[in-house]
Amino acid sequence: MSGVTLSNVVKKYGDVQVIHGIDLEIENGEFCVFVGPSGCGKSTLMRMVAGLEDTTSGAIQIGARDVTRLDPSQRGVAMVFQTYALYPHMTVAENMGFGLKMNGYPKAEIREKVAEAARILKLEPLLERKPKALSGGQRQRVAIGRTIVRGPEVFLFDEPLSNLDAELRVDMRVEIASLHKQIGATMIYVTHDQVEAMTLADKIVVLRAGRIEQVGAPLDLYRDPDNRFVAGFIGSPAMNFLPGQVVHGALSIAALRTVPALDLRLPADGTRVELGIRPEHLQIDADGDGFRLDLIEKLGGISYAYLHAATGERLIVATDGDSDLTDDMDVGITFDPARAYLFDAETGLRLR
Amino acid sequence: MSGVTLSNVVKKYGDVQVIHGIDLEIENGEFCVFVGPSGCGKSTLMRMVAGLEDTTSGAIQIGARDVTRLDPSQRGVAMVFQTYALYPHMTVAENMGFGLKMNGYPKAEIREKVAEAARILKLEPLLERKPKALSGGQRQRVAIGRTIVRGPEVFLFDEPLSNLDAELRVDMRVEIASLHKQIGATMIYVTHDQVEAMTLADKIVVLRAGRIEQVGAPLDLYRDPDNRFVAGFIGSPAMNFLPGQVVHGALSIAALRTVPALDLRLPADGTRVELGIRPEHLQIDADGDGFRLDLIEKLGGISYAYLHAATGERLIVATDGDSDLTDDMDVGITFDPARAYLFDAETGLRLR
Amino acid sequence: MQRLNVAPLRALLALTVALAIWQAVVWLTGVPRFILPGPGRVAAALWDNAALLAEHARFTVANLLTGLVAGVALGVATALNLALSPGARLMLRPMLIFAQAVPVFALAPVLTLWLGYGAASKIVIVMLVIYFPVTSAFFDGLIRLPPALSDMAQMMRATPVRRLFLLQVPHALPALASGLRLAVVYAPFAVIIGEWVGSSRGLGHLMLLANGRGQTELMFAALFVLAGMSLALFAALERLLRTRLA
Amino acid sequence: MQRLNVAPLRALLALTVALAIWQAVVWLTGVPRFILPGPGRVAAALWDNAALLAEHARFTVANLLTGLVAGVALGVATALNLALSPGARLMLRPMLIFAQAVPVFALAPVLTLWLGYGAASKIVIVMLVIYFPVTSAFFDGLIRLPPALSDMAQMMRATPVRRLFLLQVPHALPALASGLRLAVVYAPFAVIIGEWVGSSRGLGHLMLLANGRGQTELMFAALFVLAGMSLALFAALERLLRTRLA
Repeated sequence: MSGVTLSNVVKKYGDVQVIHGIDLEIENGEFCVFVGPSGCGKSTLMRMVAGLEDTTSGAIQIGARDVTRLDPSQRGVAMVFQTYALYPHMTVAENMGFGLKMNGYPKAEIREKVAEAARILKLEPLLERKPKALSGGQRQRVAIGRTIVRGPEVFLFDEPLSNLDAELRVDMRVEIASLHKQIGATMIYVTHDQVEAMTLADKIVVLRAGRIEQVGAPLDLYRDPDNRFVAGFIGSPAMNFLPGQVVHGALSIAALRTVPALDLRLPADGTRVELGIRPEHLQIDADGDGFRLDLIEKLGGISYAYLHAATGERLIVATDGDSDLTDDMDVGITFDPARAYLFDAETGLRLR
Repeated sequence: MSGVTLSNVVKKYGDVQVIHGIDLEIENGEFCVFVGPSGCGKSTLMRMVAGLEDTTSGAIQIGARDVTRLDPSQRGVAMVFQTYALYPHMTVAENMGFGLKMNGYPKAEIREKVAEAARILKLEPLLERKPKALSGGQRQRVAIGRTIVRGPEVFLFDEPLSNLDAELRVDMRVEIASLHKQIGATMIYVTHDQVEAMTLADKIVVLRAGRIEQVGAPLDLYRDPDNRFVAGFIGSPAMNFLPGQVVHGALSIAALRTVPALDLRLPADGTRVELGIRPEHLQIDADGDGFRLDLIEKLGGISYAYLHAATGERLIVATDGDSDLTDDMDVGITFDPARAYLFDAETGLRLR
Repeated sequence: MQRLNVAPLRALLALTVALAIWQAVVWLTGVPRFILPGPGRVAAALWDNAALLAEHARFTVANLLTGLVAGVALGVATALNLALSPGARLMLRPMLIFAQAVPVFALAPVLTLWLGYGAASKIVIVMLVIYFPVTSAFFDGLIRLPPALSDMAQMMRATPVRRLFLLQVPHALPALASGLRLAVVYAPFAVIIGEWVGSSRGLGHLMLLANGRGQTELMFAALFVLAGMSLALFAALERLLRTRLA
Repeated sequence: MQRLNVAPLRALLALTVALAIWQAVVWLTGVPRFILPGPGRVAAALWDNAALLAEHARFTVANLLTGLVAGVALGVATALNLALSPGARLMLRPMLIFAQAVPVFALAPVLTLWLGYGAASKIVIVMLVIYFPVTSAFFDGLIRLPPALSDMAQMMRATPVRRLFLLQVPHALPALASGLRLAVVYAPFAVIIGEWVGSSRGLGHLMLLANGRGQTELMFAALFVLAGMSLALFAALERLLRTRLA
């Protein structure tokens, strides 16, 4: 019973408000990812849950306890820092046992708990090493091990993979996912990388400028974004957007000669809109026109075509690896209207 | 007429040989990528072409000239360094013009050439800034601009994108590809990232431990690798390998109950082999067995399933974004035998 | 060492606090004036002996600045020469070890022996004390041009001399600045020690003289002039570095 | 400053080269022995005056080591106290600026005035000269614990005192080591200057005495004993740091 509840949580530094009244419910055992571009407040919000930043107003509950004013050590949380934050003069075992030692646990019990965490993370052969003798991935695992040892109600991860190289990042992502399955504790994870968010989260919280843009399961955000920001942020390569307008009750998109009918109620005439289509839902019509294929990147299993419209807009289209397209062709595009999205260009809100 | 030809090129540091007699032909105007894991000698080889490292034996030709013993400044090459190597006390314009200034060009001509390069790379508004006032991507563009200004016969790029973040890396990749199309000069590009190699190269040179493993067009390497190393190195996620043996003239793979017939001549009985299948050429059979689905990562447009066989091997399968697979299922796998590869487990060579 | 880079206002505040504590100590302990005179008495001594102090200070400052300029010039020239000649590092290293581990100050008596009790021995001790840190700091800066910048220069047909003046020198300026900061901290030490070891003029001489005659106020006054001189020198360098290197 | 960390063998080599150059200079220039005696004569003076040199050196070394230990202990204690009390930085800063920009050496005459011509004034000058760099370096190390390490400690219920001794002190040891290196370089300067300003014993006194009497060989011999002492002190510290901090 240790979900996390944020009620109208606000953070100000002097006169500058960086978190604008956030309400959020994280279920017990849930893997919740805060994602957003840098400066969106995701790290600040997590540090407020940890107690490392004061909460200006509002309340934070962990389980049934209001922890808003509690010291970090009394909140039942443990955190993995971006920089690992391992103590360089202590061995791996000492680092992992340090929290328990501070809390006055007997030595035998500390040793036992450290051994258990080391087993889970396959760190046994490294226990007597100093952090500087470890690789980046091993340090990361020790940092995670240190949190496991403390047996917290809530695990906090602050961009834990951002100092690892691409390959290791994928491995550690899988390892963290397995860990969550194994331990089943509530976890909050901060990242700017939407791929990490998509692959790890039960629930994604998309933040921008200190406000929640949308909360939901990964594929719900991918399939059913509430606004242009979420649509553009989730998914890789990013969704393509084509500007247009509602004219005489019909949709007019500058880059497209004809616009297939979308199954939604259009707003008033003159409303400026954007049509959004993901690269994987666009097809290239080699006999069509209106677009120029600048470059095709063939990755083997998949190819990406970089197009620009006669009207200037740029598009990316994902096609299969055996594509026989070549650079500098004139092409058209087609798409299934059921997989297109429409957004109000002013407010960014999705039109449904 | 400025291709690059390496003939039996060798590099030794004292008694340690790091480049073992490389022969390579790079056509005029070709975009050639040296790719391989760290320590494979790719950077050393490029620095030998540049003249920054002596060539122990063998010959390097640029166009019709033997440049093996020439000073770097006389080889008609210009290089983009991984660290950008911009002079911090000079403005962008001074950095770009420095090479010409050293060669005694008149000021007006330098200004003209710098302006031209700045136009190509959209650097005009930055010409009077110092490097420290630029973003990583802008610094990279200035470093490229500096090579363009010198109008070399051969452009050299030494992991130019490795200091940029993932998003910018994709943009700069596209920009470098466009640049090559626009200028049409011979380019040699060093990277450890096979995606960069696949998307940029006309010709990829895969290096390992100072030797060439394979040379070819990107999709040729992807579709028709000569050995297990190239097969595993090119393509993302990497190819899956399942060990087995030839028994009574038939293929026996430990993880698979039945092995579909491959269209190739099997080696002698008892030869240990590995079957290679790419993640995108495997399908999951939800009604089959022999494999356990540890984890499924749903990215929206695509999903990756992480499997392990009853016999212990780990596999990755790429499936579509709408997959209804879930963690911890027991599954089987199927694949088109025409898309499977077979390798000799001892030599790593492809069996055809 | 970073701390030194501070607004003059802060220094002034610190000085005021120190003066207040000093006055308080004098009042509270009733210490006799020949042991510790109060700030007021010292100020009076400063005023009364202004001409005497100025005369001695002129000698000290002249030697200090001459030695400083000569030491810096010699150090910069040495570093530039060493940077151009390969194998220089090997030569420089033992010199620097020797100079840093052995107190160059201790040569002061030898210098008075060689050069007499006049200005020359003071100027040379200042030069000697400054020469090594300036040479070492600047040379380090010159040869620590990042390898890629050096490779780049090689590809662009920059001759060693051009490379030195167009690339290495600009790159080494911050290192030279730290060398100069050390120099202006060391230089006043050096000149005063030179005077202590043997001189008939200068603030150091005046301090010992006043000390011997029990003129405690005058000794403190001389000490203050010396401190003011050091601070002024330091502030002048900081201003110079800010305008030239920023 | 990194250069100092060098194998003793290299230093010995440098010394040999220096001696050879010195002898060559004496031979080639025919400089009179009361100006520059050759290494052989200095060695003879060392041998002949061994007892005298040893007696004076004992006085100097005793004061040097006492002052060094006291100064380091006081500096470490101050830094620990400052690290525990918030707002300490603000207090420390003006003190350090003052101490670094004003030559603490210059207080030597004042100290002889207060404490007499005996051991006390020498010990105190060494303490004073060492105290500020040690305090400053160690305190800097203590408060520069990376923020994440500090956050981590806060999450683990580490009290300020435990945090200080279990995390900050280990983290500050390299900084303390640089402070100690400065200290052992400064300490011999300080003790000799203390003797020059006023003393009836010690190597510094002996140097001035020999200088005044024209016993040039003896002065050089004393200088060599002093240099040897400095080098030995430095080498001892390096050995200590290597075994304790590695």
